[in-house]
Amino acid sequence: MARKILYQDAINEALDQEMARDDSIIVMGEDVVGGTGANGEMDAWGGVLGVTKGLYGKYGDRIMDSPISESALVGAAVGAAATGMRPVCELMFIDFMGVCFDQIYNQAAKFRYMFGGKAKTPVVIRTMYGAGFRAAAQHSQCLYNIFTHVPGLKVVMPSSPYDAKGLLIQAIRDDDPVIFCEHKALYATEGDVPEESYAIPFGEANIVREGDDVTIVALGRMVRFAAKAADTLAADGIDCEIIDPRTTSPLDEDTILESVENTGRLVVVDEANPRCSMATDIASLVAQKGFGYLQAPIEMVTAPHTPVPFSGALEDLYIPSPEKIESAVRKTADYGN
Amino acid sequence: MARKILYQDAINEALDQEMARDDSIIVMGEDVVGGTGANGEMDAWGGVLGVTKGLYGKYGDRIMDSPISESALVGAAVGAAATGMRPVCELMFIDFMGVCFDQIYNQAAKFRYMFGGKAKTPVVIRTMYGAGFRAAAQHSQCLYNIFTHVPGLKVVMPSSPYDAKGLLIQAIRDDDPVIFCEHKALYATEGDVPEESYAIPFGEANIVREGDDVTIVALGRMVRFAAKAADTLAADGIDCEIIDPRTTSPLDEDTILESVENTGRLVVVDEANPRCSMATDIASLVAQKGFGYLQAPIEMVTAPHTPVPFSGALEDLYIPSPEKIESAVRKTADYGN
Amino acid sequence: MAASLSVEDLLDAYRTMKTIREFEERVHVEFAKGGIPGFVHLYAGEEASATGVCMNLTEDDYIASNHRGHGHCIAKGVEVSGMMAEIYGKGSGTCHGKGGSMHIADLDVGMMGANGIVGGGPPLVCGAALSAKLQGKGGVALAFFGDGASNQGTTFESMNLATVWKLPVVFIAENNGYAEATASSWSVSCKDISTRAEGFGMPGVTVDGHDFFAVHEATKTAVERARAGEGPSLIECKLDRFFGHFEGDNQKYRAPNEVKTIREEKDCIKRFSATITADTDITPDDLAVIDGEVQALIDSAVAKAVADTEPGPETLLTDVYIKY
Amino acid sequence: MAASLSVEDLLDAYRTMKTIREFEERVHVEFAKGGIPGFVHLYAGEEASATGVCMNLTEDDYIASNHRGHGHCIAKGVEVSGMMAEIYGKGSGTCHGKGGSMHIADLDVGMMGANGIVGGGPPLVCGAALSAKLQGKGGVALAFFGDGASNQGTTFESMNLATVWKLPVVFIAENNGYAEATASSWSVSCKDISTRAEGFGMPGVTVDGHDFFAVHEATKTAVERARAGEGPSLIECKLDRFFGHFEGDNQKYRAPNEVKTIREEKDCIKRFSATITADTDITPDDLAVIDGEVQALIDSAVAKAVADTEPGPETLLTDVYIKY
Ligand SMILES: Cc1ncc(C[n+]2csc(CCOP(=O)(O)OP(=O)(O)O)c2C)c(N)n1
Ligand SMILES: Cc1ncc(C[n+]2csc(CCOP(=O)(O)OP(=O)(O)O)c2C)c(N)n1
Ligand SMILES: [Mg+2]
Ligand SMILES: [Mg+2]
Repeated sequence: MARKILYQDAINEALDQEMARDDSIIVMGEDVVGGTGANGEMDAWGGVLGVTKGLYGKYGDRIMDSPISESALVGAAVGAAATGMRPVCELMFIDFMGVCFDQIYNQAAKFRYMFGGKAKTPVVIRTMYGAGFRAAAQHSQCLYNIFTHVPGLKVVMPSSPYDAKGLLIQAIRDDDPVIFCEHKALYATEGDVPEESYAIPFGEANIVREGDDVTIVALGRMVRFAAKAADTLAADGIDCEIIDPRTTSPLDEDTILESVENTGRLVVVDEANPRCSMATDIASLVAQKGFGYLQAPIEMVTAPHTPVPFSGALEDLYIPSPEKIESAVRKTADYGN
Repeated sequence: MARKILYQDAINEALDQEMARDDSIIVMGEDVVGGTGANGEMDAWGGVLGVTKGLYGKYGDRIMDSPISESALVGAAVGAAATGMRPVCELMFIDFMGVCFDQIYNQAAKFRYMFGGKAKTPVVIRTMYGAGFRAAAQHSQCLYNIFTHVPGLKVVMPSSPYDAKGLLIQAIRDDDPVIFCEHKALYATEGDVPEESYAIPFGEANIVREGDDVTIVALGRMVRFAAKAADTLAADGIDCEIIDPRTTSPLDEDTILESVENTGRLVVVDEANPRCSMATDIASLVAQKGFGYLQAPIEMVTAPHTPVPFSGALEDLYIPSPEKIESAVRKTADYGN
Repeated sequence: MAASLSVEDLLDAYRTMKTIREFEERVHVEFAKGGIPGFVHLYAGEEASATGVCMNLTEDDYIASNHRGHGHCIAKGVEVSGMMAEIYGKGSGTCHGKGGSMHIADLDVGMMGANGIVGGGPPLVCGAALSAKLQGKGGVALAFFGDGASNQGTTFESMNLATVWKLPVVFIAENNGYAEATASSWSVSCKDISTRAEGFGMPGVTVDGHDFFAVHEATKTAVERARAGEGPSLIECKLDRFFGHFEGDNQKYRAPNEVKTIREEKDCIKRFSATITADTDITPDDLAVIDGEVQALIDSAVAKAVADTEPGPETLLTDVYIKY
Repeated sequence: MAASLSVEDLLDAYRTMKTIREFEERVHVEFAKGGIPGFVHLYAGEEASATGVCMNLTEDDYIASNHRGHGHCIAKGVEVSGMMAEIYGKGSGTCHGKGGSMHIADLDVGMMGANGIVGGGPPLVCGAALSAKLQGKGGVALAFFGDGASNQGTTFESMNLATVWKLPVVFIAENNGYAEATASSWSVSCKDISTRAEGFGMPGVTVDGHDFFAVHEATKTAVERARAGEGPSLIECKLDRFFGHFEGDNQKYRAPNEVKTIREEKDCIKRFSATITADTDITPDDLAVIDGEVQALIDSAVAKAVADTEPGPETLLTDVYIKY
């Protein structure tokens, strides 16, 4: 595993390897090629941040630009999936789900159930989420919690280049609709990624760090922040176990419950707004099924109940920080002592 | 309070009294009048289930039918609210939010924050939710949890005719965007409603029944189911306290926490799908801020993680029942005994 | 007109229209008796549209339908007993009772689903058409939608996308004068829905939707264009529904004798029967035989549906995912 | 052309266009230096559109804008220092640093907001127009949107609704040839966006968006129609942007000399200056005076913005609700 590549290149590689393997895989989205119909180069963009760059050269018409019509675009991906293709559709920013949500939760997610098991809709919707880019309230949201609420969808949140590749390959091979959430602030992070193809099964959490004092469940970019906090805390003798669920739907409940059984203390870190969120979801899971293990109140570290502010000073305050995680861990570790 | 009227008539009366009071209040939606442009009668429908019936005769052009264009309709309500009117916009079924969600969460909900406090958007979106009508997967959803997740929105869920009137009047007078969720299976329920106008403040839970053994927090139609369960349980000597938050955003945390402080046991009843829901939200609130009070695991009674089935037999199994609430209460009451 | 189709085709068309009509008239009666749950939207009166359109299609072509889907299903070949059982919410239903009237689908015969969301279908057929295009076998995909749905953003976007991606799609706007209780003459901002085609770079035509032959002919042209890789078309069928928006609708928004007049003067089946008995060797007796068979089919479908049991409780939790 | 406007109006128009141009050119420079955070979309090259349109409006009229909103804001009268500070994310910004470039709004001058959602504005102006209509004071509301946004369902729905409700709306489609890196000649399924007007029952016209007078004239007609209660109109302005989609765009999708040629041959300000100095008593010196004033204004706006502080931490939690 010596090769290090970027999170965004891991995504590109997953797409590339899967498209090479299976002709029924197609990629579609706004400017996923870039330059269609224009006077300059094709593949001028390869996605707004360059994630799909180079695929056009290899796969030609199997990667398609779209007009700005997300309902038609996503609906077309869903319809193509229901009729034999395996589309990977890019919804540029997760913030834009509001103009095409129907095709996701009322159509793709419900076909199989409503149709009595007769449909198969293997669509992947890749989308970029998260704060940190000074992109303000309409380009910085998390919103994965909304998709997690919806039965029929699977929701994936890779936190590292390794996971990004393996989870995307699984998403593409998976026969159910998958919302694949890529954190924009992780694109430029580097990590070990094998060159060969591999799939990471859904619903299997990653124990990122082992520890006996406090369990931290963290999602997406927050896994890195939790790791930072854990480093600091370790110096003070507090050993954190960090669990990255990797997929919020399905959720690996067992790994979380087993860890809390051992530590007795839980901090959940979710970059999203706090209400009806994964923070509350995991906290309530443990309050119900792991109550007997708990030795302290569950702590939740989340964004506040506000839109994402533009100003850098405010946005930095908005995002859960390693420091906030650290202090939540200390609070729960101190409880009862 | 001798007069008894239906939940749907309470809503109609709230609209009527407020429209009479304030000319800036307008009502808009698909067939909220019914008959526009046609050869028969105007006010032929007054809403798909007759809730707005009669308002056209009194207020004429202040109640408007709309083409089936929910993004434009809801967006127009939002735009009118931002420019001096107080629109009450009907989104016929909450299930249709997927075609207009952007105008709600990216526009209405965020204006004030994004614009540095310079906007006021007093829009009310009335919408019908819930299962029980054999209306299948796309006309039976709850989805209020999704709105609750969004900062900038207020979310209201009247469980009785009395609350329906008082909360809708408050919603209309409120200066923030409000999602007003009406349970279709409650429309025909009857209750005491004063004739005069009154407003019920948001964020104040209603203690529907007092009791010392177990706290039940229930929402919307589930309040009635919880009451049924409590009656049965009372016969067995288990005294339930039933709390109806009435608004999920803002949420009256104090009333819930005080109750659990007294009972030590909590059951949350939410008709919605379980993941990232009000069930998890309230459970996690107590697991964090009321941990010391808890004498038993928190129980959650919700719909399963499935779409709503059509068949009556399945739908009845889908909806949380008084029996399921009863058994959850028994489970928590028995814990440790 | 009738001449361009074989006698067999014409009898098939008659059978399809009649099956739809009897199906709907019967559901209307059974609903009133209280046997059928939920929201039910009947297609009676509009049979020439579904039938005239779908006769141009094979099992490999796809259609997406809307809430008023029974006619589209029957015309596309969904099995009638399964449909009836589905509408009753029974285990032997097309969707095992989990979908109901608004969600009947059978992908095996190219029926992508009725749809409870107005405007839900047009994006989906763009996808089916994309599959067809990439698979290169000449398949086409059609969306049926109403005058109401013609104002939904999803429909417009789909028309644009279909042209931009040059997809083998045909858009069938069934303008029955109303979206629920609202008149299309008011809610549609141009005279004919087909006027909109030009803004989306495709041919558009309005036909009399009571006239099977007009519908069939227009669709034939559009389907041929699509199969030839020349892109999408829009067809508006102007027609009328015999019943209310849904069962239980008081229909006060209609003029007092409106439905009576429509039934008397614009019945597409009467008109079709008159034409084919006049222009071909088909006799009223030939049609009566079919009528009897259709009647028997519907009787048996209702009897089976009524006798069937509801789906078992274990199915509440199945088929949410293929694997979870 | 120039004759129908007073010298004062013409000088005002010049000042507005020049202010937009200098503002954008300066933001481009400052962004490259690293001083400005986030996504920034510049309007340089399109000044004749915002200016020609907004000169027909009063403070009581509303506009909704899009992500490329600086020009619309300036033309509608939003104060320039506040805008610059907002783009820098500072406390004295129009939105106290909480909105940024994509969310500048000032309802007091009728500016309903730039918008980060393509197609977000058209529904909103239907609402503002509804307010105007109900308040009966002759106000109008306009939406600026791009060729890309012209394919968004929300835009189509709004055009239909505006006609159906007979709202005083003007839709301004700014077709600058691209949506991000995608050509409008490909993504828009008809030749001119204005072709779509007919399908929505409104007049539609395409004008040369580099020509202030053409834009002004077309808008005048549309605004008068709207004020008279005759309903909405659609105007397409064909124009060009001088910079990339956003700052940082490599623009490889453009032909090598495309921008250079545009700057040389299609600069709306050069063209406007030439016309007014030829047709009226206005002299190059008059314009030079304005140039100097504009330069000073922008210099001072940047200086203030740079010197200003970021909003205080307590503001993170304020203005989510009026009361919660
Ligand atoms: C997005 C959405 N909005 C509203 C509805 C409610 N609704 C169901 S059918 C209907 C009218 C549809 O009219 P039209 O498209 O003309 O079809 P028709 O019923 O006339 O066949 C409406 C408004 C819905 N199901 N989905
Ligand atoms: C709903 C939505 N989809 C996609 C985007 C990303 N995006 C931002 S601007 C843009 C292009 C807009 O093109 P156009 O409307 O022509 O305006 P222009 O940038 O050319 O002024 C896109 C795709 C968005 N912000 N919102
Ligand atoms: Mg109709
Ligand atoms: Mg453009």
